[in-house]
Amino acid sequence: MLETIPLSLEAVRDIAKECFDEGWRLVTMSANQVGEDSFDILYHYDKDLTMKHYRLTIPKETVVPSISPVYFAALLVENEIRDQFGVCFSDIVLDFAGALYLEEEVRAMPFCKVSVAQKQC
Amino acid sequence: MLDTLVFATVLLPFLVAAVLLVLREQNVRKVILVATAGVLVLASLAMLRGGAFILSPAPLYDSLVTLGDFVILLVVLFVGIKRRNQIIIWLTAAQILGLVWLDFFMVEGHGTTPAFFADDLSLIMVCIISIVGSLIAVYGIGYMKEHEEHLHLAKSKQPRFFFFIVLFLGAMNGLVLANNLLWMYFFWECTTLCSFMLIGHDDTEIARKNAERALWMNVLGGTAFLFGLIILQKVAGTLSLADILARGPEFAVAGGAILIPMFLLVFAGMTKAAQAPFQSWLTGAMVAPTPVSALLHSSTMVKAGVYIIVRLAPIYAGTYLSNFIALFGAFVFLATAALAAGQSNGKKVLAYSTISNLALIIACAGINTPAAITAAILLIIFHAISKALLFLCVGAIEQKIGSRDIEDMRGLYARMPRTAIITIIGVITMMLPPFGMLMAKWMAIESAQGQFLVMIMLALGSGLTVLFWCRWAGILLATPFGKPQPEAQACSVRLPLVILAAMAVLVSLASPFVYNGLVAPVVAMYYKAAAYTTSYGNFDSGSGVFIVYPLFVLLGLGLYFAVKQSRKVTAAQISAPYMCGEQQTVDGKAGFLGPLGQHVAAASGNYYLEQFFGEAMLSKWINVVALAVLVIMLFGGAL
Amino acid sequence: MLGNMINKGRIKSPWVVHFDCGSCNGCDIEVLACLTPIYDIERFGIINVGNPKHADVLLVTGTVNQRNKHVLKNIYDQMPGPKAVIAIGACGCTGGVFREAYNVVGGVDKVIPVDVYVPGCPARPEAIIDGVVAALEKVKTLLGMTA
Amino acid sequence: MARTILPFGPQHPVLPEPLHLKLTIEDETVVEALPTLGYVHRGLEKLCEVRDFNQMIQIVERVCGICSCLHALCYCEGVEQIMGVEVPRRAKYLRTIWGELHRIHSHLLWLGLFADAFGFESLFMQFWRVRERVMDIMEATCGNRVVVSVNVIGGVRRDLSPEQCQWIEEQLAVSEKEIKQLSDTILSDYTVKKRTVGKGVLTKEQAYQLGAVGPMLRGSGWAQDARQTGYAAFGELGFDPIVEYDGDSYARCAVRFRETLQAIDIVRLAIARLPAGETAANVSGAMEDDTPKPVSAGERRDIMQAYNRDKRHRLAAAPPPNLDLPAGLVAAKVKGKPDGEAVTRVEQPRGELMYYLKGNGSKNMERVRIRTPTFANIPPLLAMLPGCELADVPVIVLSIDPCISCTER
Amino acid sequence: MFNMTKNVVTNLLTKSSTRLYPIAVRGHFEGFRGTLVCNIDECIFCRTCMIKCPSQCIAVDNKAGTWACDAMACVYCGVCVDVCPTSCLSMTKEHRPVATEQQTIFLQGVPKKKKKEEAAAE
Amino acid sequence: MITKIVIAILALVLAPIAGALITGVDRRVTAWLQSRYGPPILQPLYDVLKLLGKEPMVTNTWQALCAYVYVVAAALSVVLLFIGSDLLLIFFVLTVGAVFLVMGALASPSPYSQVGGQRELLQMLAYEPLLILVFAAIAMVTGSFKVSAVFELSRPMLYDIPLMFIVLGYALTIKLRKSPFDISACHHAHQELVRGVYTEYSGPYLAMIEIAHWYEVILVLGFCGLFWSTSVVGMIVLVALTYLAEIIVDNVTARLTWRWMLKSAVGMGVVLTIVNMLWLYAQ
Ligand code: SF4
Ligand code: SF4
Ligand code: SF4
Ligand code: SF4
Ligand code: SF4
Ligand code: SF4
Ligand code: SF4
Ligand code: SF4
Repeated sequence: MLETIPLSLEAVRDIAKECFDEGWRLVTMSANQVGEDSFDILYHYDKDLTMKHYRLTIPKETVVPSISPVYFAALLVENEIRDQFGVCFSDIVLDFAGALYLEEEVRAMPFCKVSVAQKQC
Repeated sequence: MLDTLVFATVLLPFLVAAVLLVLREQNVRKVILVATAGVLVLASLAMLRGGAFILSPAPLYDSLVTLGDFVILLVVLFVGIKRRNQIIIWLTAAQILGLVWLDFFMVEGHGTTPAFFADDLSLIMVCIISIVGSLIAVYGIGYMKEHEEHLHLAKSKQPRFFFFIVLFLGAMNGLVLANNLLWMYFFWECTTLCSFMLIGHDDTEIARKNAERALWMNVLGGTAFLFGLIILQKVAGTLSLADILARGPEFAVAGGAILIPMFLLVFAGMTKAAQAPFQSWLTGAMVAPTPVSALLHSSTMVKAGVYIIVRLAPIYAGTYLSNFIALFGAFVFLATAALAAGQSNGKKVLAYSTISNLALIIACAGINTPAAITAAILLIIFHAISKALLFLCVGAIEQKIGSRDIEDMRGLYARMPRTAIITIIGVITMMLPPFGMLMAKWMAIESAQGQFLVMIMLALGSGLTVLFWCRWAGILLATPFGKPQPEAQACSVRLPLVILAAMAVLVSLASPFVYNGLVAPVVAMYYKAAAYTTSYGNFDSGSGVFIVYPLFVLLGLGLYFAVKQSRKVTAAQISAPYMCGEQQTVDGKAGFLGPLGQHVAAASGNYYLEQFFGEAMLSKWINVVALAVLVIMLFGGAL
Repeated sequence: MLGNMINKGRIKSPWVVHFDCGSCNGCDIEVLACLTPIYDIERFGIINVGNPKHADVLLVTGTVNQRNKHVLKNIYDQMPGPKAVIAIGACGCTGGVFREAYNVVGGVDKVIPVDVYVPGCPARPEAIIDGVVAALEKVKTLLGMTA
Repeated sequence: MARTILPFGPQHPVLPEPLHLKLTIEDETVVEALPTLGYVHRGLEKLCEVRDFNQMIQIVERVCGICSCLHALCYCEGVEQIMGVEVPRRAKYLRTIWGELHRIHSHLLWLGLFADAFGFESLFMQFWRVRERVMDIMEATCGNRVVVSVNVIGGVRRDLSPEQCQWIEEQLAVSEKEIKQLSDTILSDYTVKKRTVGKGVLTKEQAYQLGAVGPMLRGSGWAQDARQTGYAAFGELGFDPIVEYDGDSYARCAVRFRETLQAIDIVRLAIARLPAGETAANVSGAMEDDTPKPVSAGERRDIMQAYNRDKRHRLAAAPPPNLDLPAGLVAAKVKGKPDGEAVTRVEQPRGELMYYLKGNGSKNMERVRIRTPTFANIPPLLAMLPGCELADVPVIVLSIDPCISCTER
Repeated sequence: MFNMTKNVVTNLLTKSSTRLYPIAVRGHFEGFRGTLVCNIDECIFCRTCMIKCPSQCIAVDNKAGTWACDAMACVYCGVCVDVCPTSCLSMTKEHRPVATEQQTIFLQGVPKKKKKEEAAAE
Repeated sequence: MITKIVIAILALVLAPIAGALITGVDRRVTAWLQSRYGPPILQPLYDVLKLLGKEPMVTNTWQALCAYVYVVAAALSVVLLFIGSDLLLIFFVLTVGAVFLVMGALASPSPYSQVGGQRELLQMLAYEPLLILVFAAIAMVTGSFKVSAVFELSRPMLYDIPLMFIVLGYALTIKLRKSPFDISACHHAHQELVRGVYTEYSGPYLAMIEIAHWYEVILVLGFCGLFWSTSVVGMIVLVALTYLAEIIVDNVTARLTWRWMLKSAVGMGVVLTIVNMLWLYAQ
């Protein structure tokens, strides 16, 4: 089974920085809806082919600090999560504002079973 | 009759200029200007019909000219002192001393040398100056009105402006008609002063700076001119141009000594023709109102420079000097064509292309075969017309769109259809057959056959020429489909444009006649042989043939057919440009749907190849090389 | 006479433009394979011109999605007539396995008229050649030419 | 200086796949490149809610047709991990063989497209000609040229007969020779080097920090390859990544070229050591006894030398060889429904692929999350483009071996 | 420079590798998943294929005794063939022919229910 | 005079047909070099016929005009060559066509054809001087720029100016847009510029351009032929070998960039010319 390390909202950036400094690479982030109205966001880091996974659980409509200023590569996945789950990230280096993949026709955050107001944050 | 004609072309402008200076009334000025232009045109044509002549005016004029010389030099000295420009001060001082020495101690029997002499070359020059120059002056009426409106001037400076313009024409006519080289010197200095005043006309910081630069460079040329005369007087014992030309072969045999004054005179010509390393005064002159640049570039000033070089060509024919002049000309041709290729400022492109073409003329003079001299003279004619046309077009465009940058002229056809088409005609007459410029270039290249280094540079240079002209012409047409807005333009602006455009085409069409009637005689006179025979309007030199009429007819028919075909295009056949499937036209502007669903207007820019043709970097090297060639040219003889 | 020759030219020179309209690459690489030595569709005068303005036949692979549907239409519109469209692969024909995905509009015929459907996942190069031949047959009948 | 603004894609002849870049250039030097994605986004991860976990294999294979097999492999390994299924050794070897065959075809395909990106059409043709042989192997052994559909949960759907194995070896020997003939051109031709050396340089630090994977990472000097984690049979076969150090397009090309040859060797090795036994986990199926033993260097060398035969075959319109199909396939029988989470990684031709799977005990997966290699390589691409020449844009874009369909799923 | 010359000259001097399809048809390998065929007589309308098909393109109606497949949506994965209990589904080697319009394979069989009904009737 | 007119008309009619066939052979040989079967020899003709029958589509009127001027100029230059006119003149007429082609490309507000136009200008910048130098060298040997003078030579020019033949080959590669110089537009589709200068020309206008291209092929091959003017067989062999070499080079090189092209064309052209001229002087 997957070993994950719990992560709090405040620590997202700090942990990212810490990992960056220790030479961990960001593999990606995975979002998933849990229960009625909260999301899991997993941060997968890798160093020399060993992985560690942080799990951030947030209620819907939380704004998560972006780690793209630390890991530039996070910009794509954060935009993707914004597209698909409507989770907003603050300070993404290149923000597609929910239009990375999606056109107006499907702006309803397809991966959410709950409805999240598409807010312009 | 002859007196009257010379009076009309040389003195009349001086007098009219004086009237214009004091006149404040707009409309009268207009009338006077147009009338003068008419008189100049008619007089020059009449003179052309009359043919070669020699004329000595009353001795009084000799004294007047001497007086004029000193007045000009003192004015220049004054300017030099006021601006604290050491170069101007010292050079002018040297000139004053030299002139005193020459006028009062060397030349005996003032007035025995006829002041004026004209052969077909001079007459061609007079025609160019009078016709093209007058058209520019007329264009100036409409242009300056709008120019001053743009600048919101409280007090019109037009009287001063037209004073110098008209004076300029007179001085140029005098220059090309002069036989006595002292007279020529006077007119030479006149043009220097006029150009200084005109460049500085707008009296901005930059205008003053550039005017000053033009002044010192030309004063340098003037000094060379003067000292050339001094040595010439010493070596040949005469300052009569006709004499010297007649004795040309004899000098050539004698070799040596004559080449030093020749070099100095040619050098003076090079400064006047803004050859590297002195090109910066001409590009700097662009700050002046457009008629000034047009005048400087096409029919006056710089043409004076090449005139003297071509004029003297028979004398130094076959010498090492001649070879070096060819080399120098070819180099500057190539170098300034490269500089032109690196420019997006329309006027600068024109400026560098002028220098480049002048250099080609100089190279032809240096090659110094009958064919080359033919090429040189034809270049002078066709360049004057087409270049004046282009300048006037850019001026008109600039007043309308507020920019002289080529990039801003993209799609000009939509806004100024007539001017755009005329500009394209100008460009095409500059670079494509069957028009005169190209025919002359053809002659130049064919005559350069034996000199491979010259040849290589000419070949590279003409490639560059096509580069910068073609992209300019092309983008003027970059418009969406549809009827362009009709274009309003002052009559005094439109007429010169139309006339010059017609001339550019018609004179080319008449090139066999121009050649037979005007050019061949001069060449035959000095070189004992004409370069080309013309049959059915084809130029044939034995080593090459240029067919004029069949080309005109076939390409003309082709164009007609093409126009007919293009007329068939209907709005239904118009599609947006290819944009990788994201094309989107918003407000009639082609573009595409870009990132984040935003409309992006497609933009394109020409390549100015900063890396190869960057002005700052390239100029430095060009100046060094040009200077080196000049120095070798000077000392080469001594070795 | 000229008309006949032009018609002959039409049959002999179908230039194609290939648009990957959200394909999984499976069909794309088979389209590309058609150009290569083993299949060499240049035998039929086919060139992959890459520019709709020069093309006669549009080869579409993949599912149409919300973002590329207007691109598909744009490309089709920029092809001067007469023109044909060939939908390649299950995706191009109907949307294939992805029909029910949220961003998928469906097959190519949801946006532009399709002349030939080439089934398969991916369609084999041979099938793509068949498709082009079928399109030409269709053109032939339209032009009233008998084979 | 005058600027030109170009739309680059989505339909563009050098981009076989739709990606849009808004390029701003000055005298042909790119000063800005802004991407638009989403032209291939289908949203197939979400299909797990309407397709059961077995059907999802076919769906994830079509994330991208080029290395479909590895997607399925990664997915199946994940589900097997969640369900605790042990895959028979023969199946592991077969997965390795097909996986590496995919790598060969993908790299050959890429080498051709790369050649095309710098206008070397005949080289493109030659690589693709060689590639057809691999496609034939695929068709003969899996039943399809591109999307092979051999992986199932618990093993594989097809087996290799001895005759097939021998034929594969023969085919690969010819391919290898043909590929080596092209090495002279792709790796040392003057014009090719002129277009690739020093183009799109990614320094060692950049490559690491921007999260580059696969040949991008290895071309910049990092010896990292997910095959080192030992999935499928790599744990037994052993594996040394191929590394180049210059970080430019040429280095990436060299990595891929050498990997192609390496993959051929891996296939040979795997065929040589192919264990007998079941091809799919079966409730009744007893595991055979031979315990894994790693390959020695000597063994690897011997196997490689044995196949350097000198034969030149041309493919012709002659019918394909009639190869015996293996008889008596056992269908996978795996009981239960996945419940739990797993992260699996495999090395695709383009780099490391990661699946995050979550099952909830029903026949539908709760979440299938795919992190594909190109997804990781796009940020480095964006960092490489500014400052390059317009003519180098296709070379640099291609040098990451972009697979937009997998990026966007 | 010109390292490719040897290769292209060899190509020029040897036979081209093009298969002249469709003039010469090479045929497909044994086991190629070409066209899905259903032997409707054997079909028992159990709907397993319909349920397992990843493309959801089979529609079986056990009451009416029909078996239909959207041929344009089928991805030729062969899953249905693997799962069919009566082996009435199979794949031929030839790829499915192209069509100028959407195609559905529609087969009418004899609904097996009848047996039950018959039994009930007895 | 009459014979000249007859020759002119023959050239006008036969040149494009010959050009089309040569282009067809070119495509076929290219296919063989790539181990492909290749299109029919008449393929270029089919292509043009088809294009003529396409619906016209342009971005603005000027393009149509420019396409026609291009073809007229190209035809005229071939005619001039065949009536033995002046080499430089032929070259200048050829330039008319090239200039109009570029103007047409620049007249379209499409960035691809704009960039193509700019690059085409750079290509012209690279090959024009080379051609002038070659002609000058020919004039050195024959003493005249007239084509007819070449045929009065007693031995092939190739003996005297072999290096200039290489220079000509270089210019030819650029002019025919063969790899490595298919920079402004390329015959194969896969270029970053789509079709460069040709991007916005389509249908009948593209057909015109193709026809003009046939004329140009004949023209440049005619230039090549001049180097073995003493016998028809020699001429044909030389032209055929040159063209084959051209096709092979096309197939064994990658496309290079215009920066490289400018530097190498000018550098190599000038050096070879100087060497050859020195050699000629030394003789
Ligand atoms: S919209 Fe603003 S706040 Fe919201 S995620 Fe983007 S950058 Fe952050
Ligand atoms: S039909 Fe199959 S191979 Fe083709 S694009 Fe669709 S999924 Fe890919
Ligand atoms: S990386 Fe690319 S080739 Fe591989 S599976 Fe993904 S999309 Fe396909
Ligand atoms: S690399 Fe990507 S874009 Fe290129 S052919 Fe393969 S799948 Fe298509
Ligand atoms: S086959 Fe099995 S899983 Fe499918 S419906 Fe029947 S009982 Fe249910
Ligand atoms: S009938 Fe068509 S739409 Fe319905 S399930 Fe079958 S394939 Fe899908
Ligand atoms: S082959 Fe696959 S897609 Fe086609 S019907 Fe069978 S299961 Fe469905
Ligand atoms: S699985 Fe076989 S028997 Fe059952 S419905 Fe399908 S075809 Fe008929």
